Amino acid sequence: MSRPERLIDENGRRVDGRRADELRPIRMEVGVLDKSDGSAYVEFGGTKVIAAVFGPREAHPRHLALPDRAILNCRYHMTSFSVEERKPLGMTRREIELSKVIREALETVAFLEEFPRAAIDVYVEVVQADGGTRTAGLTAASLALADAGIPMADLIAGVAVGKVDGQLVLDLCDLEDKYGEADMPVAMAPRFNSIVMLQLNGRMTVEEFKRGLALAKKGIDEIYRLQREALKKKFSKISPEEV
Amino acid sequence: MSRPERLIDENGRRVDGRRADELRPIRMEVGVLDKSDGSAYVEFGGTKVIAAVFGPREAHPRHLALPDRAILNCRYHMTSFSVEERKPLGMTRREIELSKVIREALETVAFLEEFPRAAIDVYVEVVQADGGTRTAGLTAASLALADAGIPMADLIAGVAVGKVDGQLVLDLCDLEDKYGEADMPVAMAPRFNSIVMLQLNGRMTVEEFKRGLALAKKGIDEIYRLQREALKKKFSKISPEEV
Amino acid sequence: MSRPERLIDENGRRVDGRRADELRPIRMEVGVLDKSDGSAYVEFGGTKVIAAVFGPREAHPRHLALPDRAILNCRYHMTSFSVEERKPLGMTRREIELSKVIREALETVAFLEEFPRAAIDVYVEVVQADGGTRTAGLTAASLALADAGIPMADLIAGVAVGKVDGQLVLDLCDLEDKYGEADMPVAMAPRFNSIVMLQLNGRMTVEEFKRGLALAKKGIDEIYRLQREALKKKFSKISPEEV
Amino acid sequence: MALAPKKDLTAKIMRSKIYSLLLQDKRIDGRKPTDLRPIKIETGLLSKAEGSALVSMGSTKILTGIKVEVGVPFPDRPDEGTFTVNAELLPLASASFEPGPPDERGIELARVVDRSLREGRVLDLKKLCLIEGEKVYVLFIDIYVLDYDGNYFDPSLISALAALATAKLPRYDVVDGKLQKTGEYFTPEIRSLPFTVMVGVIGEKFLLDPQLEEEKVLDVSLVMGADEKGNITCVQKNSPGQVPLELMDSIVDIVIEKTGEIRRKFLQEVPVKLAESP
Amino acid sequence: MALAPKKDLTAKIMRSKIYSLLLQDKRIDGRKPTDLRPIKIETGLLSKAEGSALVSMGSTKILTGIKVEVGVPFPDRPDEGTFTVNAELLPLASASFEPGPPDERGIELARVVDRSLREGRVLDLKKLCLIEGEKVYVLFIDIYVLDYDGNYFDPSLISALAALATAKLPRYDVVDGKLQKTGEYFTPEIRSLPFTVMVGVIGEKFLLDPQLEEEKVLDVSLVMGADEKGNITCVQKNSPGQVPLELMDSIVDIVIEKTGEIRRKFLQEVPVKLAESP
Amino acid sequence: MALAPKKDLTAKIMRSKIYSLLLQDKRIDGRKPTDLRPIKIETGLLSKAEGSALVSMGSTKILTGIKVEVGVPFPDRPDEGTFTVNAELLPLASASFEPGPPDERGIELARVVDRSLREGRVLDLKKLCLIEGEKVYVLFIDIYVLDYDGNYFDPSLISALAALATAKLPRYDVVDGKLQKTGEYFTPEIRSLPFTVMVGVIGEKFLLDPQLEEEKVLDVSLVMGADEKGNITCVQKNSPGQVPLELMDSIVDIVIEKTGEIRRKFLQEVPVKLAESP
Repeated sequence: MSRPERLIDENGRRVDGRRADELRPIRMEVGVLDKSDGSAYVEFGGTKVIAAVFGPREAHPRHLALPDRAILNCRYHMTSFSVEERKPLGMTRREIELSKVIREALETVAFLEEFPRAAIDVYVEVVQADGGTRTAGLTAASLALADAGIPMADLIAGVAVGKVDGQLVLDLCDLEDKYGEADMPVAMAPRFNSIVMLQLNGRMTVEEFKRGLALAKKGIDEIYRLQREALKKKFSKISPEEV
Repeated sequence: MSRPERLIDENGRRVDGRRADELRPIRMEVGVLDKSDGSAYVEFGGTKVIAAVFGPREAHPRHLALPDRAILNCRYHMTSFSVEERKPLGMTRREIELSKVIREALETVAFLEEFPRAAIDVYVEVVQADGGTRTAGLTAASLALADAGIPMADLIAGVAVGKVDGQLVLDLCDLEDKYGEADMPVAMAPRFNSIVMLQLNGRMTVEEFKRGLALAKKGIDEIYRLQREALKKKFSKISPEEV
Repeated sequence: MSRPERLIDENGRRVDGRRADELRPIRMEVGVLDKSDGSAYVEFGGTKVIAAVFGPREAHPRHLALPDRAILNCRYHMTSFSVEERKPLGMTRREIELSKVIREALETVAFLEEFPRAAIDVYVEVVQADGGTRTAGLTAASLALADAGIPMADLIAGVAVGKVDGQLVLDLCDLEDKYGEADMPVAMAPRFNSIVMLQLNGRMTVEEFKRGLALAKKGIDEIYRLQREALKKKFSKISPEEV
Repeated sequence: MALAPKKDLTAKIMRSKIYSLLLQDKRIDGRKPTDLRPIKIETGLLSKAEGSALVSMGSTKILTGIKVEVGVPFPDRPDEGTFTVNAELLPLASASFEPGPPDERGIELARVVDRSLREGRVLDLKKLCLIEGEKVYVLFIDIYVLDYDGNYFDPSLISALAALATAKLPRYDVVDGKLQKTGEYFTPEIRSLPFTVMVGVIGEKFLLDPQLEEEKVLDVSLVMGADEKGNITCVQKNSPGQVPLELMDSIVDIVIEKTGEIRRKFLQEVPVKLAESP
Repeated sequence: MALAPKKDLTAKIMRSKIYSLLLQDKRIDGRKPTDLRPIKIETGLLSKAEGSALVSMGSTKILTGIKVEVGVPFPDRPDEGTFTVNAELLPLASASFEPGPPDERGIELARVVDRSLREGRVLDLKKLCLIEGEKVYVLFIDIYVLDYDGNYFDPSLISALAALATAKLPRYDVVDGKLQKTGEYFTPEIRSLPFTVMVGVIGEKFLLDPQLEEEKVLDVSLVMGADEKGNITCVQKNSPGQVPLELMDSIVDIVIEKTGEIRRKFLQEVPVKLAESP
Repeated sequence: MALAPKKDLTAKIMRSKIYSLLLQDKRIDGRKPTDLRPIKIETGLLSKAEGSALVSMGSTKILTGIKVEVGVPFPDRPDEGTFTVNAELLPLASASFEPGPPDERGIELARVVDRSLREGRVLDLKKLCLIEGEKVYVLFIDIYVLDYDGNYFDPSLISALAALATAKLPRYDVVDGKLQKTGEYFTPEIRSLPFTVMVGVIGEKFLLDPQLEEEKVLDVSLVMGADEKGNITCVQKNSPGQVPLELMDSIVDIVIEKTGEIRRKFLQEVPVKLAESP
């Protein structure tokens, strides 16, 4: 994967033909796995992630249990073949950091107080990485939590905004992430108009940063709509007799 | 150790002079260690293994204990100098797999229900590896369990059969294992006429496989006889006053 | 750092100008850290160490707790840049061994029986290593224990003696340690006239060994005096109102 | 250290139910004892892997990807490429899988698949040599269990074979002793298609391809495999318990039959031309 | 595996106390909400490290050392030196830090500092190349938290920059393709001085540079950084909780102001001549 | 992290029994305080190890094996072979040993033996050089504790020395800068035979070579060693507790005497010709 001469052409089109504020084709499906309590598959262009949730279950070892709420564990992990160069087995430092920021985003909306002494496990598996894996992963994880029936104050939707050839763009792909000037993953709880994940890789002016947040918000509103649709689709599949 | 021109000569003799269905010289001794609850030393030609048993003891950490029976832990391990190329310290993937199959064989005959909430530890140490270490190790481990006074439905005896220069042979040595076409470790509980360990490394026809099992059975009957002799020898050493 | 032609010159002076029985400039300060229960900084020439103590606290996991006394944990650790060649992250075998001998020295004087079921954690961090880090570390650790208010039968003072160009010297620096014939770290509980740490790296005659212990004792008496001064200085800072 | 797994107490009731059905040649999901679950094979789903396959066998789902690098051969096989097999029982596949490095089950799975590929001589490793003694293709065959409803062995091997059979390896030219990508790709030749069937024994009866509820109550299980010539290429007793010796003949025969059934399915779904077998 | 940390129960009382003070523009230690704690910077304390700095921000103390080796460049950057950042939350700094390999907090700290240095383009890595494609300077920037009274982010970055700005790297001559030390030393050019400020949010209020008692009761916190040109060089939401979107504008503005304040302090204390920025 | 071991409560009764006997110059197994247990040395038992020895001291049994490889020398010692010592306290030796990587006890044992061999200058490492700066013999001396009835130090060193003294190293010819095995073997020259004696102190009394029941109740213990010239080659206080300074003179003297006794036994059992000492 080498750097194209230009990341945005004379018509304002990006390497994959998108406009600056355009999301990639998004696919979401809830309940894709059988043996977890909740699961979801999310695709943002070439980025493909699966998330699964187990619990609430008894927390063990016992001394980790909290008297007033559930603990939420989270692992963000990539398959070895999800990236250009084979990722070594085991957790990289990057995966450990992203597990932390994803967990901290999810804790924000899940009603953990409803399950004292319990644990909830969230697993995000990146099957293919083409930019924005942590935001796609978080988007999938929040669907999986909903699928598992964990009560939540809101869904979480996330997307990366970036700066590419001096221009702000929405939903970076891998090429833009690698050769662009900045990558800023943003996730929000739309109902609260609040940020639940925010990181920056690169540099932006203050003005770009502020516009970037607004651009992210635009994408997030659309993703949020798709999430609710995907959930509806899942639950409409369940016939009345089953309920 | 390079490949000999032929693994079986014109008289049907193998690299160490044996006939196809002949075991190597076998030595067994029960109670060779002082500080374990049971132990045994087993030699099949150049293959030398020691096994030791500790327990039943209280299982810890507690949450691993089972209400209705003892857990049986097993570690198969090789010394660094037991093989041609120095084995790195720590457990290899092969050692972890063999620990599992040996444990699953032993669980089959030990009356674990007699010791609820307890743990029994079995350690197999390969001092020198010359083919058939897992079957020799399992043979030794079952003697060590008996020596430790763990009640057992039967002893376990094991031996490898293999295919070498197109011919089935009993009790493979290292050279035959390395340059032969197949290595099939087999262990049985002779009293039940049942298989408790079975693996295959290589290829065999269906007919060879069936004949191989019969050949293994022949060797196992002899090994089983030697096991009982070794146990008798150990316990006859204890003078009546001690009992 | 290459070997100087001579480690002791014609006037009996060492590479840093000291006489054979002379300590390096020593600096001690008690209570240098805010968030630990006790701490101390000790400098022997270029050797700089910090020690901190936490506890007594509840021991966990619970099954490690002792019914009749506190357990004392100890970690001796070096920063990556404390030595000539960058020390890899993680504990080396040397650090693990020294953690053991330092802990065993401290256990000797701390009244652990006063805190049944508790744990006390001692951390020694070598910031710069210029010879005698374990004895400086132990000297600092005993000050930190005192600072934490752990009752002790005595302070512990330590220093290395060595053999350099055939001569016994006190308080080895790095160059002498590396190119000398022997390095013998010694620590004592002066009030009991007893040895609490003793190791040898190198060779000595019996007579040198005996003289070496006496030389160490001489240095230790001076270090012990400085320790008590440092403690006094710390506690004199606390105004009567605070007490 | 191998640790004996807990036996579910409620399993006893389920065992007697499954056994009673088995006496009537029935199973809890309507299958006959020797029926396999439906197999689905999808290949080429991923673009960053040189080969990939998603295989499901009932609800059990396996994703295998292959990454290719150029590396050095083993000293005793200077003219052969190499491959390694890893397997991860992902925690999202089952509450019984823990995050962390592969435990004994994951290692056993990887090694059983590895032996099947290696002893089944699936690949002509000599064709994966670039410069003898110096540069060879190194294949990483990484298996991920995504959803675990019993028997991860058989679909793992199917997915490894499907990923291999559809992999695209970059071609290299040797120019002045150095390697240069030509921009072209080739698919490794498959010389043999060994498959396995997991056999579960309850009492004196056996069933094939257990789903999870069955797997939990088996007295003992075996994984056995065979190639298109009827060679046994894999045997692994993979659980505690005793296999009555007198059952082995009929087990072997059904394994030959059922691996043939899997092979026909595989050849229908995966575009593979079997090379001449060694 | 990221594990949700316990929430101290007594924290609730402290939270309401801190929040009440904040409503009056006050804090428990007498600071204004946007006041930073006093910063002390000492450099060159250690002789075996090629660079070192001890930085305190209130009672939080950070020691950073730099070791330099000669190594090989990354294949895709053959003409650039490399650096890595590690951070250890030493157990002597806090009862909440455990001995052992860095946990998620230590890794996050290292990666946040690494990104600040890398994306802030602090070093001209091309000037750390010795022989293109073969030999480059490799810098190990190792951060140790010695005493933890809240906010280890800001002083860690300050200490990394101070250690870099005062480091002495050995010069080499290339003789017949081999490296020989000349016996001289040089200080790497610093092209940019990005700093961070940790922002804590309680309710609709925020405060800067929380000390530990404050940090424990924050609703949420952010680490944000900027360079001398007003570029945002670091953003990391580093705790659970929601940041109201409408707070972001004023947070960004105060971060620009306060990183400027840190920069002035830094330039007073540390002898650094800023090279022309890229 | 070094963890304080538990003290057996019933130990107190045993301690007073052992101490009372000691006051009468007696021990629980009939030995005098300065008696060692019987030592048995068997060498050359294993064929895949280049050297091996099984040593028992009472019921404590140690197996040491040596593997030899060709490797590169340390940069600062280009003309010397290298060796490393590892020790594993195998779990089959004692219920108090856990499976897993060596804990602090195993590491201490390895390092004490390593120092004895290294500082005792047992091997002439220059004779283990093949091509200066490039190829040297690399010896792995791996010690396994098989049965632990107290004092694993002394028999471990004996077994390491016996394995070294009877090892067979392959000879190499250097042909065109490459190594070729000649098919011949040689035994490394032994220049010195340092041995150790473990000393246990109870009250103001001491005993040598404690068996396990004694070891558990000692106030403190030391491992001390000496070579044939009366040099002290090893000192390691290896347990908690205080050694009264006034005991040291008599301890040193008995250590010189008893290591001599071990040396005579060793020279009887092991065919070793001491080379001229350095």
